[in-house]
Amino acid sequence: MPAPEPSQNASLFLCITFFPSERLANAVLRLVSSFCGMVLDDANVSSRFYMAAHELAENITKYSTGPKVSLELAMEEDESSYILKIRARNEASPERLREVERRLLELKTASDPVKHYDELINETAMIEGVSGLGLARVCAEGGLDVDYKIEGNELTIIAHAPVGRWRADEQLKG
Amino acid sequence: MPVSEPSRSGSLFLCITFYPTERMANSVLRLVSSFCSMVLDDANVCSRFYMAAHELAENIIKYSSGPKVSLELALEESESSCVMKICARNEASPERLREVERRLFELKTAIDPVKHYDELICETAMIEGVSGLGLARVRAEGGLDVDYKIEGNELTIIAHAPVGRWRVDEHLEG
Amino acid sequence: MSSLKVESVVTDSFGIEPTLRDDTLSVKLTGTGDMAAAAPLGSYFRTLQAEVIRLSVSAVEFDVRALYFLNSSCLKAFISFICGLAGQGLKCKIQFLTDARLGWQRRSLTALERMSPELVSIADT
Amino acid sequence: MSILRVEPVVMDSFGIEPTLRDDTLSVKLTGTGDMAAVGPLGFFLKDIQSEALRLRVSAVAFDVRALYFLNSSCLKALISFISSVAGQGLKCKVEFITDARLGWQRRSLTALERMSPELVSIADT
Repeated sequence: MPAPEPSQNASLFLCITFFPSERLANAVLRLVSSFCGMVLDDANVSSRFYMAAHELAENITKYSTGPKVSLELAMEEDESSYILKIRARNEASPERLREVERRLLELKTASDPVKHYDELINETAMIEGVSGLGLARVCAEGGLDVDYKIEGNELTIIAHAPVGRWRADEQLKG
Repeated sequence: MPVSEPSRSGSLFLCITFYPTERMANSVLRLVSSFCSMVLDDANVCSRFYMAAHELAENIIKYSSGPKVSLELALEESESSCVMKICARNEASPERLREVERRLFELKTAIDPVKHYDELICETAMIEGVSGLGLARVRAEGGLDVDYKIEGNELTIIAHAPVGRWRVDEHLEG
Repeated sequence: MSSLKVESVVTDSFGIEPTLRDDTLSVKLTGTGDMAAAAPLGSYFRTLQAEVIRLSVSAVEFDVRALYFLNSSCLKAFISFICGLAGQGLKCKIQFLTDARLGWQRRSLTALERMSPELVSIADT
Repeated sequence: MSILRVEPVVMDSFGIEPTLRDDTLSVKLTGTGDMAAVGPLGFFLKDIQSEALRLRVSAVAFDVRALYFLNSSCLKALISFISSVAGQGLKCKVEFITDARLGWQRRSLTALERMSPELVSIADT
């Protein structure tokens, strides 16, 4: 898996490529938690991004077929705002790629992410095993936009949002 | 800075590319510490590699002239042994590159790394400011072999050793 | 009312501590609800469901104030537990006690409240 | 003997606690001696050097048993301290008290003992 080259305007950047083991993922997530707390001074914004990074890291670790996975967090400045972007990358089996592409396409095109999440919750409530909720949660609960790319057997999931998105309305929405 | 592609034999692997700040370094080093204790079951071996990674991480942060630095740890298994490798990479100024190349060349070619370290200690004892001891320490105290590569303005320092090196003689050498 | 037949769970990074008070079963969750916690939590809920039936409790109260994170697999375990109770026709309320300073707790659990508004409630403290 | 005129250092991840016992100045170092610790340690050692002179102590004992790591810049600060003590012609011994279970402590400090064997000693406990 080629390591990603972050865009040149990334002012704060962290990329962790690691062997997909659960123990290592937990240690990686502690670093991600520090990063979020460090980069984002607002606990509410920070916890949204941490949740998203956590879900994505677990996702790529669980479904990896390759020897390494990568998680990348970057704060990018565009003209008017700061955007935090999380990129999660792994190699997965063709079945998994088909399945995740279906989910991601549904998610990306859902007009109401919260409704989509709630529907998934109801659909999967009595199904044992995998939760299948992680990605929808990133959108609905985290409020991040989700995108993805599949190249060969490599999947990249991108979650992003301007960090200012919730500052103003947090008091109203809780 | 292109992130390197680890060798195919890398069985356990962690690469952290990050924006070089001191606060970030602390979180990165906590992850490195977790990785070492996860991968290396011997506390003595673990502490040697942790020390080396710590010195290299601080080194690349202090002397970085670019927006990111990277620290890579890999446990590579071959038929007869397991080698732990730490690669630290940054972009540095031409002056710094000349200076560090001189030091690294001296260090790499020193026949007795402990004597070399002790000499550096005596030479720099009364000099205020930078310690200048970190790299020599990695080889003398850590017992790791040190190598380096300079390409353009990019410096890579590599410290490596078979993890079995100290298991047997630790009791003799202390 | 007989005593509880469900054990506490203690792992490195996650804990579950049940207590019975009158007809309320209180369950205190602590630590990080991540990949490692999902399986213990899932099997815990199966035992807990049997206890809810055996003791005919009227409410299960989850105290998550000392919980640092809940991943979607753990959320899913909650969902299955709540649906399982509802499926058995039990009139048992589910209450979550959250720390109001930790905004993520309410944000995460709101989905459960939306799923079963008649059973689930969230109380910030 | 007068009291110490040097303050303890308390940081998030590093601490220095000086005490005077008879004619020994004891300095307990705790936490992680990393980049953040270098500055405070350097200042502290300069202060303690004048205190050693003023109080004519016969030994400075560094208790590093609760220290998790020492980077080379912190080691360098200790080296400068020992060199200065020797340079001022003080007959003041420098002792390091280490935890024998933490092999790195002796390994790191041995270089200081080799530099000034007549002044520096390491005691495993």
